[in-house]
Amino acid sequence: MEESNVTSIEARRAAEALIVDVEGYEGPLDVLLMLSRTQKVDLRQISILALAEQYLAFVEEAKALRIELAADYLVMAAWLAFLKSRLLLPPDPAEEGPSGEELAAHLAFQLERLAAMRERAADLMARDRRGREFFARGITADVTRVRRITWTASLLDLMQAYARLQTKGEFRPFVLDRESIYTMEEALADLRPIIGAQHSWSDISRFLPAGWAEEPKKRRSATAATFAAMLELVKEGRAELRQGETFAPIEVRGKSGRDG
Amino acid sequence: MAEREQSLFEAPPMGEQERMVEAMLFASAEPLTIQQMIGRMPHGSEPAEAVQHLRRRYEGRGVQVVRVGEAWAIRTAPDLGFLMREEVVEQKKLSRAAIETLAIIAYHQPVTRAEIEEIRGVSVSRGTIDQLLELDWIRLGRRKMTPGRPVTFVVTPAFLDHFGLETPRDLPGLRELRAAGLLENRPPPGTEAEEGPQADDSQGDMFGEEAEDGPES
Amino acid sequence: MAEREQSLFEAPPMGEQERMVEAMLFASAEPLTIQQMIGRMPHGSEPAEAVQHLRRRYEGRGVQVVRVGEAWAIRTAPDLGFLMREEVVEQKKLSRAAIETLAIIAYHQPVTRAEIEEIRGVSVSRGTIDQLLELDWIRLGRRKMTPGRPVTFVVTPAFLDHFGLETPRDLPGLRELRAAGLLENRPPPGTEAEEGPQADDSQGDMFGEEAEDGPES
Repeated sequence: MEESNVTSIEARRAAEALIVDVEGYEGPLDVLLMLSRTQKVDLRQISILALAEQYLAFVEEAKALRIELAADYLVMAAWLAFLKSRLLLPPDPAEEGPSGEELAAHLAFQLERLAAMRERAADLMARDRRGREFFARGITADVTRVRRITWTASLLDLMQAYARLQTKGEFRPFVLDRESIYTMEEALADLRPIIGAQHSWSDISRFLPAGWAEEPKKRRSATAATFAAMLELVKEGRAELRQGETFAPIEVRGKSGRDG
Repeated sequence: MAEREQSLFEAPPMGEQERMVEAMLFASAEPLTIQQMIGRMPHGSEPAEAVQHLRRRYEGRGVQVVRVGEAWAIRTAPDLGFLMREEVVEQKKLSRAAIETLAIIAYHQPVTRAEIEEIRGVSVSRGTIDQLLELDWIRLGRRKMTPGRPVTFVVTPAFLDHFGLETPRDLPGLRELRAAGLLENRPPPGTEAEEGPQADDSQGDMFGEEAEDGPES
Repeated sequence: MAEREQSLFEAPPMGEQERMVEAMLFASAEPLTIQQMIGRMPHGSEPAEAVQHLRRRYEGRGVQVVRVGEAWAIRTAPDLGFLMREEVVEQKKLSRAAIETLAIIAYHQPVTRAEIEEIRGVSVSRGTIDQLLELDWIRLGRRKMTPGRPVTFVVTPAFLDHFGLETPRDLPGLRELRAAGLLENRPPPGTEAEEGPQADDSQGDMFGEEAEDGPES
């Protein structure tokens, strides 16, 4: 439909060339850049309208030649058709969105930017390059890595080490300090060696460890532990317990294994 | 500095330091940083100064002392390349897409894949990026502070070395491109109106960041 | 090569030839013979002469032009070979055994090995003593006038220098250590906040000991 607008022979030739090897082009922006060259003007003064028409013509011809165009190309064609209508029709004040001029200016910017990048890319590749124009050392020397260890210690380290040595006796494995707790294990350990020799009945309070009978908190703990330990010894058959009545003193004596 | 003054040994005379830098640069194919030189030279040496002396000494000679980013190297003078035909390493031909992508990364860094695609108007294939990464000409930069935190690409010291650039600021025509506004990442008109003021802000930040982080900064 | 035969130009000036030889010797992966240089240089060049000029130019420099059989090469000056080593310095804390042994020697000098072992409650390895000797922090003192006349160890001026002491008598005594809080085994920073004030006292021992063991492991 836009074929009649492609008046320039150059443009027509360009469009035909594009159709022949559309695969060689890098997307619709690339095609637009190629088409814009035919206008032979500064990219900023390019006629976006004319460019849009050329592109649409290119797409039409591709369709006529039954060339499969990637979706990108068709999306661009639709967008350019929209842009063309915006550029041709008088602006509708009620309409939202950017004006045709703004859209056209942005497209011109994109084309100019892409063209600039192309030129810079060519400049870059044309530079003197390592391994082509200039060269690095051919015979290199291996650098051996030597690890050197320096030992350090501070005066604090030294003093702490000495302090640690001098107070080594004070060190012991971690236990929760429970000063007023006498355990059943402790009571057992204390009672086992002596209970066998206890032939007569006696009050278990006599078996509290030295120094535990005075302070109430300690006495309670020691009494409980000693009683529990005595029960354990009874269970083992090494002691007997008796109590006259409720709340009467509890008495103990060793069994020494004679009765079985 | 204080450390140097306290040193029991004096640093070697500058002439001697120049010899040392000369030996180290001659021995290495890859650029050496001042830090690397300091690590190998006697205590108190100032290779940064020695390198400047050496650079002047080799002016106009068959080999030159060149700066590569933060490092230094000796390279043959480019006008003598014709003598080195036997040393030429056949380089794989880069595709047009790869060359353009490389240029876009160099001039727009740090740049996201989406931005590269926006500039080229076509999607960037995985292979293109891979090829440039493999050549060690580009690497991943830090993520962009935009939604999705996309990764960015930047050029490497190996890129500078290959193309004989002292710094990314020495890219040909960089100033002109910037002056012409062609390094700005202008959003297409309409995207602003559609996305509302919030999106505007975040994009503004992105461009601001880009301007600050660009090769010229 | 045909190009060279057809050349209407005279051979380049000797200065230029020297540059060429310099670039070739630099970039070549192998030493080059005069014949190889002739093969690469413009017609009429005399690399044999250029090599001699270049050789003189590099006299006393960090690299030298040397003859390798029938060929020529650029090599690092022999006195700068040490630059081809990169020293990586690693700082390590002295082991607990070493620091304890050192502390005993410092506090009890002159002290025999048997005495050190008695105080430490474990035997002292040969390596520990060797390390301290090597650091020049201890040395052999006079022999003890006891059966077997065992050697003794004393600290050195280097020890005093390292620890900032004027004499070994400046080392604080046990009472002072306690006053300075060094006998309280403080929990390492960070654990304090987690423990209640009550737990602090009772658990101090363990954490203190652990803190000291930390760096060695």
